[in-house]
Amino acid sequence: MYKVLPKTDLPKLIGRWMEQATVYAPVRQGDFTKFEPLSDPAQADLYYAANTRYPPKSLFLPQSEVMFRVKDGEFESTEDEVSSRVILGIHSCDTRALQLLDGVFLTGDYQDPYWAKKREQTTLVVLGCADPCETCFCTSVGSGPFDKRGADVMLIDIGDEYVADVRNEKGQALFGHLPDASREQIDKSRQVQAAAAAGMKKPFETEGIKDKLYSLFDSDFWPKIQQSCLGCGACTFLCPTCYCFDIVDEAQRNERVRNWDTCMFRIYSQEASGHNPRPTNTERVRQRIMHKYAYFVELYDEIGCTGCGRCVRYCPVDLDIRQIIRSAQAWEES
Amino acid sequence: MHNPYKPIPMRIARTVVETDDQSLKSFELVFEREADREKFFAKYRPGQFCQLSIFGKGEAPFGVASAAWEGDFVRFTINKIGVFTRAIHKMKSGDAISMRGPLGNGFPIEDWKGSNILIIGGGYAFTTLFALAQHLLAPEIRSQYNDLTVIYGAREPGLFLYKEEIETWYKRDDINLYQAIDRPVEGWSHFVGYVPTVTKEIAPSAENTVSFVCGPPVMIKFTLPVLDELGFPPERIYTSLEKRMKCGIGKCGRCNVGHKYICKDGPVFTFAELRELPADL
Amino acid sequence: MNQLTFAIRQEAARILEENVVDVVIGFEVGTLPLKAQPAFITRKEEAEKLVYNGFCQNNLAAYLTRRPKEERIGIICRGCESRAVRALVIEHQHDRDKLYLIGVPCTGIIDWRKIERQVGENTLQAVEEGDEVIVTTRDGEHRFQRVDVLHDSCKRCLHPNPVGADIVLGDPLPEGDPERAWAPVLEFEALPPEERYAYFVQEAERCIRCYACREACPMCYCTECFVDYTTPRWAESMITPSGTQAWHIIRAFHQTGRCVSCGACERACPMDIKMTYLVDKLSYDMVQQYGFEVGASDEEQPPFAAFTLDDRNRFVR
Amino acid sequence: MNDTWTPRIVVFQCQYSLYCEADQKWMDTQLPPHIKLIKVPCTGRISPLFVLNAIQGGADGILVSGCQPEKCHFKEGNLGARRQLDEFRRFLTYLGMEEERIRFAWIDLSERGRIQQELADLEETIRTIGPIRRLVTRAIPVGEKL
Repeated sequence: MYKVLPKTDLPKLIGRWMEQATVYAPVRQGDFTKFEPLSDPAQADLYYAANTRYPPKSLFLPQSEVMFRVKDGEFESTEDEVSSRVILGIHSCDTRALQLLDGVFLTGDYQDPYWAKKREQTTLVVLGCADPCETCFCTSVGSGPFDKRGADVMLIDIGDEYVADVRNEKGQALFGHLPDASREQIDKSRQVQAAAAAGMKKPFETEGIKDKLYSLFDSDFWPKIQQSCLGCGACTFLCPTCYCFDIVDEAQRNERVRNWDTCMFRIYSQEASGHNPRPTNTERVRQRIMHKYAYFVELYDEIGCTGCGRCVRYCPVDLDIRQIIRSAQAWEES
Repeated sequence: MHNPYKPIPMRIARTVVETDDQSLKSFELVFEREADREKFFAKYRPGQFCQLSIFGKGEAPFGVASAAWEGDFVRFTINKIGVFTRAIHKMKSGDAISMRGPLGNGFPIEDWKGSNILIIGGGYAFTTLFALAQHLLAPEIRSQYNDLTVIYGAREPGLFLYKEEIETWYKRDDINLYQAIDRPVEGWSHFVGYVPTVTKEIAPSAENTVSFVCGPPVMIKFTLPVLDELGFPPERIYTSLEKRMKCGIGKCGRCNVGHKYICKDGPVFTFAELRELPADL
Repeated sequence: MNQLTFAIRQEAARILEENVVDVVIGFEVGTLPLKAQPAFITRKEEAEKLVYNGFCQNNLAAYLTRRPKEERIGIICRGCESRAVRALVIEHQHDRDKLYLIGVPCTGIIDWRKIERQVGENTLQAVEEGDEVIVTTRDGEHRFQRVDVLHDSCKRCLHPNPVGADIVLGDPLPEGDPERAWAPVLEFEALPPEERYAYFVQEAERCIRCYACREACPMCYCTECFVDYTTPRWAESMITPSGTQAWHIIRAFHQTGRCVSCGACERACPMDIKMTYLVDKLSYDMVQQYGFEVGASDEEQPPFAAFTLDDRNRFVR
Repeated sequence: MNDTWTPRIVVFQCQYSLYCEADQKWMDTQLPPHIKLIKVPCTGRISPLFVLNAIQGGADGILVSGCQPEKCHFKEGNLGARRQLDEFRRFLTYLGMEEERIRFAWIDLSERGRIQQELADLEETIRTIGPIRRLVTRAIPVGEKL
């Protein structure tokens, strides 16, 4: 169902949502934007060019999250401490990432209640990318700037209005009262979508990437490409699909918390005995790339990367994942 | 929604110093709540592990070292090595502790009814194998399997675990037990030699036999060729893996080998399965 | 190609061919127009990949403690890198005999953030032309005066010329002006305490504890960092004010008398956190208190390692 | 300033720094509850992290008690400590802390009773500048023991 929303009416609409839910949107902070709860609809900055610096996965898997408050040995869990939320202006890549992570957190014998509760309580109003960045490569990893998977509503900017593609009941609750979009408006929105995807480059081929990476597991490829990697966690912490976490007891706070963790750190896999299965940067870089482009594919039949380009832009040494995949595909054992 | 990260309250009922060097202690934990006990034993099978936690010292995974029929307790044998283990070594019976589990797949022993069972263990990796042997020795279970053979090596006599229980095995005729130490020691009447050598010497038949092998990496490395020689296909050799773990339920991403997670898809794998995975251990 | 790039390639090819070194660490063209990539050249033919320009934003000395111990390394050294090498040698982290320093007087590193702040985030091409930087984006060409887009640390640079190099390519540059170098510290110090604290809080708050600052720093080489200790835990593990402030305070403090003021930490930070104002204060104090400057000599130990009984009268009470 | 407020003080004391037995005994047994004593083998053991932890946790004042330069039990542990802690105080001051919150007492053989005097002086100073407001990040409520 397609609805139409004049841009000038957006603040009013946000105000309406704010009566019933916490509304998150990109808010400008100095030189970049970050998803924050709005106190005023005017704070929402939907024209952010590149993706928000800090990935919105943090709204579902906070970087530091209290899991339990501990009193006299009793563990009181906190997963229910979340109420209704709307996330406005999240891009397709970040939305897609949430969907991929549902595979991790919501399938199998165990479900993560913290993730589940937040997903359940949240409506995603996705803003399609009319103007993807130079570092974006969503179309190369099976997605696109207007990928609607995971969206409750997809907004398409057609100039003075947004066409809202309302995907389900959750979206209906927010947009149902708006007038339907006209045939012409819908056509225009289709043109915008096609043009955006068409303008994007394809930095690498994903055909056969899983098997190629498996074949390179013990190859000289990894020692070679890892040389410039400093082993920091910038790529993984900014990544919308990296989800590894550590569970820590903060005794002074009486809390058991989980913090984002990263396979790029030596201590991530360091065992108490002193043994480390990934003792050098080579194994750690290999793990990061293979998790996304081989293991994830093996498990969920999807690449575990959504092409948001954050790791490309903010790697301190310009170790570009696009280049790594490209080199892997081209690598011939000497 | 069930919260799989939430531990249940337990109490230490008994502690046993297992080895002469005091580095290994067994802890028998009992349930504070009847419902937890029922839930645990409805799910538990040998080879599974639990996450024990002491708030402030964190959580750590340990294989269960007891069979259900032994009593209403869960036994863990713990080496004093890190933050958590040092803390638990200081605890006494009556102390409270938290636990999550049972976790992991465990040994798929039901799949091998009617077979001979060969258990090979070395050092303190014998814990879950002990649970397996004990499980098989339960009267109603023992009859479902054929021969039961246990080869168990340790550096020296004082480093064997569960000495009392194991002593009773010698008196039974439904279990063949071979204990071995690395170097001769006065008064030692059993085998002397490394586990692979002893295995070769004993040469258990591979015919209709499934084996479970746990021990230090170097023992595994040299035992596998022996088993191969004896005719064990990799599909019939099980082992249990360890890696650093946090969540224990396949979410935190830490313990993967290739696309498999040791906590959720393991810790028990056959060598046929491991051969398919990248060498990331 | 600029002349320095040409000279660097020649020298790199020569020392590889003559088996003076096993590897040359330099820069090659990056995938992003405003950043060069660190490059590790092991064969003479590959020396053609090397480039040198204002987009070479990393401190290459950070790689020295990461390479195999037995390796003989040729390394492109600007002022800051050469001082880091000296400090590492003094701290016994590297054997000077295994290093071949290709010195390059440095005119400063171009701060890509300053450029993208003005032209947006879709840079297609960037080149230096004399004192200008010409950046092409989707919406056209933008010209900047080089001096306007230099990284702040480079604007304050005291010693652009390499020290103790085996060969110096390019002409020496005038030394920096101490007054200009320390001005930000003095200005910050002159602010009321609540403003100073507010600034610190506001910067530390953005920290995501990825430790890019630590990894990019040539002098952060501990095998186990204080934040990684768990027995006992020294700093809160979370991204709470307690955790991030402790990180920024102690990280900086561990650099006292060791920081080479290259600004690599700040350039590496994915969250644009200002942090050189922290270590610069400590460096300033080391000059004031002990007359010590990192890299000034190839023997002198940093002040925290060089205490003597002469300190007797140094502190009141 | 609220009269009911009592500053919380942390003392890092080198175990050798008090030559007078009575002083040491007073420290070990008579300290009022708002003063927390942390004994260390030498001032050289006092990592700036200890000081920061105390400040972050809400200590209003910190006293470091160590030996005179020539008198270190470990020869020169205190020399390193003096350089580091002196600079660390300067650094925290740079970040907005009041310098007076950290005080050093390098105590000599003959200085019986000096530690009590130093503590009293520090407490008085802290009372005039008030509770710590900056760099306190871990909420240990006022009134509760550190």
